[in-house]
Amino acid sequence: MSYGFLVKEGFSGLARAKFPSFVAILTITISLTLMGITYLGGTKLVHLFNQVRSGFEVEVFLSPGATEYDRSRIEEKLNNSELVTGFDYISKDDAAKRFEEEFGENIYEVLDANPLPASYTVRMDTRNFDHNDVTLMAQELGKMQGVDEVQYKQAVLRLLDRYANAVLIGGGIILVIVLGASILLVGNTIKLSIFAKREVIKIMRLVGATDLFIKIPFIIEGILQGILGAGFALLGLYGVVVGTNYLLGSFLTTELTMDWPIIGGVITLGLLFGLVGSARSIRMFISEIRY
Amino acid sequence: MSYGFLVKEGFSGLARAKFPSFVAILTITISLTLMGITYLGGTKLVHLFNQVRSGFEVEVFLSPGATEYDRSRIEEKLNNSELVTGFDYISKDDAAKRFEEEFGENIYEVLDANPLPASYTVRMDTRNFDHNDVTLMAQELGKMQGVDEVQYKQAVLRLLDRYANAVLIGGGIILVIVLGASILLVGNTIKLSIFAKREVIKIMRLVGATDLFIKIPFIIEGILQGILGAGFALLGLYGVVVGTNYLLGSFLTTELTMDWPIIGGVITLGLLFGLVGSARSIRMFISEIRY
Amino acid sequence: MIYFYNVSKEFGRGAGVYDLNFNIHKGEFVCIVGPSGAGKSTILKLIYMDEKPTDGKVVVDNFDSSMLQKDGIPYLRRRVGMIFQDFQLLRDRNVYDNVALALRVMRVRRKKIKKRVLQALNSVGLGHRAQYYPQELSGGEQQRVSVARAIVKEPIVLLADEPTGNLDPQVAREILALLRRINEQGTAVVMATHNYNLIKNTPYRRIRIEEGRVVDT
Amino acid sequence: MIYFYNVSKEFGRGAGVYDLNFNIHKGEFVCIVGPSGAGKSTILKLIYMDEKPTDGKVVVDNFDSSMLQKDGIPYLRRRVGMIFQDFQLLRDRNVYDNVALALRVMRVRRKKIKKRVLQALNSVGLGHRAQYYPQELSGGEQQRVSVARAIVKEPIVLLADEPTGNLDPQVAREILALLRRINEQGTAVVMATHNYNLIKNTPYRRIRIEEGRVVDT
Ligand SMILES: Nc1ncnc2c1ncn2[C@@H]1O[C@H](COP(=O)(O)OP(=O)(O)OP(=O)(O)O)[C@@H](O)[C@H]1O
Ligand SMILES: Nc1ncnc2c1ncn2[C@@H]1O[C@H](COP(=O)(O)OP(=O)(O)OP(=O)(O)O)[C@@H](O)[C@H]1O
Ligand SMILES: [Mg+2]
Ligand SMILES: [Mg+2]
Repeated sequence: MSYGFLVKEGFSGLARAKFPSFVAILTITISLTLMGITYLGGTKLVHLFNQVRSGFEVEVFLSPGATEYDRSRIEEKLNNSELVTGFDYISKDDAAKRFEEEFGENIYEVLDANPLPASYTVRMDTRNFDHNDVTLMAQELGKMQGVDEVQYKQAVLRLLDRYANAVLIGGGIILVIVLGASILLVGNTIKLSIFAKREVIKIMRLVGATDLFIKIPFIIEGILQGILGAGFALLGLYGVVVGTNYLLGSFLTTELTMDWPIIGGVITLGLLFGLVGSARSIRMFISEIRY
Repeated sequence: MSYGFLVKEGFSGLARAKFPSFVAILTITISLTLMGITYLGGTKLVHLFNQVRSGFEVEVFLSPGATEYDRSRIEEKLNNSELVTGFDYISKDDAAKRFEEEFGENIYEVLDANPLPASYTVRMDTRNFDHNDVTLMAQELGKMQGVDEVQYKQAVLRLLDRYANAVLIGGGIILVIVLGASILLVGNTIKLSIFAKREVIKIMRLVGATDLFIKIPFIIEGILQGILGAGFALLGLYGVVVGTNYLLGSFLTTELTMDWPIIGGVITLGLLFGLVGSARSIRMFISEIRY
Repeated sequence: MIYFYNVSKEFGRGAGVYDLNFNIHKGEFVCIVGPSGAGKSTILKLIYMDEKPTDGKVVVDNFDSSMLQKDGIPYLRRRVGMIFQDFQLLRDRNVYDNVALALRVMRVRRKKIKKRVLQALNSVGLGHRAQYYPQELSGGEQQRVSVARAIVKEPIVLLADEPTGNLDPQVAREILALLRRINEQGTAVVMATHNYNLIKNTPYRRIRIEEGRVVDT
Repeated sequence: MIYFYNVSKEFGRGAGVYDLNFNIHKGEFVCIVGPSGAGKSTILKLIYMDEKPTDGKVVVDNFDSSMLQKDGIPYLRRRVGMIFQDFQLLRDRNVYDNVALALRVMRVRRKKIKKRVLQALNSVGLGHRAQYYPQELSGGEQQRVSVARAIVKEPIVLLADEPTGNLDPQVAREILALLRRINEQGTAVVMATHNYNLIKNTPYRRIRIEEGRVVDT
């Protein structure tokens, strides 16, 4: 049977209507690239926030007279807290070593005794907590036997806390807008590229083609446009990634990367755009063109 | 003469080729909306950064024995610094009042004497300086006669410093990408909507129309599309502004607003898109279609 | 095989065809004649259901215009060959593919398609133009492509709308002879024409239309 | 007024016209005859410079194909009326606007346009179809719109490509009479046709084309 013909029609549709196809592919490329950028930027920002929020450090300085028992009570408390993901004990000697590393001078040579207190560096995962939880924890620790002082960057914490949600919601809004805009644009450009061929549909009908027969090549063409668009979008995104890393590499702690989720996502979306866009458009037009 | 006819042709072109015109207008609308959002978001972010950076506060605590002379030396230094945009002197009494405001207790009732030190709250404009300048200034102040301690949020400062440029460059990249994508999309969609009428151009030529006569209605149509697109984009942006304020109002210190620059910018860009897009497209096509 | 029962088709602004009643039998050859704008093309359009009657009904084979759903129309059109007054060729493919399309929509096998298309093109004298695109052909050549596409599917009825309007008398006679041969093989032919000279010596039934009404049958 | 000097137009794949040499004088009425695919339309296209000769040159009025730049062509076409074999009507505007376009491109005044367009439509018997769109017209009616558009600009030459191919003998004779009247007012007419019957009793000069060559003039 002539299924081969339908597939060939789909391919040659691309070649025949070069310009409308080109515009459809371009639109898919641009839409997917913009969405990819939104996604990359958004995840990067969320990642940065989470990095800071999950590794939030609180320093618990011990008083000179802290006993083993005090320390075991403190560690017990740290172990039992949901907030705390880990902690390190920094003894007076460790602190002295760090001092030497940082300032290049042995503290024992400067002073007779070591005035640096022992401390705990506590890492807290603040992603699911707000700054009040941290403050509470810090206060509780501060009141414990053997604790001299608790230090943490309260300002940073409050800032993070405040904007983390804003970034998430804002990112979500932008993603929805870009997705919506893409769907509208791609759908309508594919429609326009089919519109340019309504003469073909009319004549096909006159010679006895069923609607299915007419539709299939358009859908195959749409899928091809989607795949090509996705391919170009991946190239574009790769360019953006390389460019951004080059320009912003010195500011950011981690580089942008093209990971598999984004590659898979772009290809899947491209396919969907092409398939759904062409299927919907052709269905719409075919019912408008007279039998 | 029939200049009126050409203008009428431009208007009726919109009505005749409803669907291609609709897609062109939609594309302009979406492009302008995305650019507007990028601009709004970008300026908002820059604004936020600048707000923080220009109002960066450093607290200079005076030692109990600071003399009038010490203070005048300190104030002289502050006045002479390019970094400093202003400062307030907070006397021991002012500090006590603040304590009462914040903690609800009169310090004189809690303690016999007022242990709170006098201080300067110094506002620095860090926009054109990096954190080393602030650190240097703080160190210099710290070493001055009568100064006990200088406190400031070094972490926040370093953070701002690091990301301010990243935000500017990143925003610039995104704006360029969105602008480039918009020009490509709008240009090609207008081309496609003219492409759908190449038959008209051919027949116009056969009956003796000059190229100028053929072009003018298309350009008028393009301008109309641009204006309509800009109008819808403004509506869309207004929706985004209202929606964002509603969703994010609690996180942000200032609301998004539709100010005149953005309204003017959208209308100007819409006009330019329509004018340049249609003029370029028709010029391209007219040379492709045979005489 | 084709039945018109009280058929009217009004086009809003006065023009149209009115109260048509006639039958065309299997294997018959009928000429529809009448002046420009009389309604000849409209009658043919009613047969291949491009237009639906505003009144009455048209029955073709076992397709009834008053019952037929949209998705039944393609099956009717596969049995009816149509030569259009304005050719209706696809500009984006060559002569061979234009003619082959009529068979491809019926899912005829590839090899068979090739044989039959070339045969049809040769019978209208266009074997040498298979690779041309419609816009590279003369008016008469385009008209003959339209003829080839109509006959290639071996229809049970052939509708020919002014099939010789763009042809010189020599080629026109050849095309008429071709239609006659097809008719002799059992295909009914309905031809709309104003070329009285061409048909004046033929014995075929004539249906005469004037201002949308049958005046002589 | 029209001069063909050793004109050839080859279409790559063999077809075309070769080595044409003839003149058509002011106010003359010339018929170009010949079988389908001979090259009649190509000759007309060479006159209104839709095709450029691959060899030799065509001179019309004072427009010379070997010298004429693209932006000169519109001015030539304003002086030449063209009736196209495939009508070339704009589907997106009605009959009135289709005909008026020929005057609008010349920036004729609005009032004058109205008068002349209605006059032209009446002379082809289509005054009552002014508000119709091309796709609402019969084949013959569309052809007559094409005629109206060609004569409305009062050209110095009228090129008519098969102007009666879709018309019944009665209307065809009327159109021929119209062309004759226009010719009598001093307009040269060049008509490509295969309708020997129509012209056999006319005294006009005939140029006979076969396979791209003039065989009789
Ligand atoms: N879609 C339509 N809308 C309005 N009027 C129409 C439509 N189609 C045809 N008509 C009118 O119906 C009449 C008959 O048209 P039809 O095409 O059947 O004529 P015809 O006999 O084929 O003429 P010709 O020999 O010129 O082709 C014409 O006057 C035409 O204007
Ligand atoms: N653009 C083109 N490319 C290739 N061949 C062409 C082109 N235009 C015309 N031809 C060929 O040139 C020949 C002459 O064409 P033309 O249209 O002049 O014929 P004609 O005499 O008008 O025929 P008819 O009476 O059928 O209209 C034809 O065989 C045609 O196929
Ligand atoms: Mg007809
Ligand atoms: Mg011809």
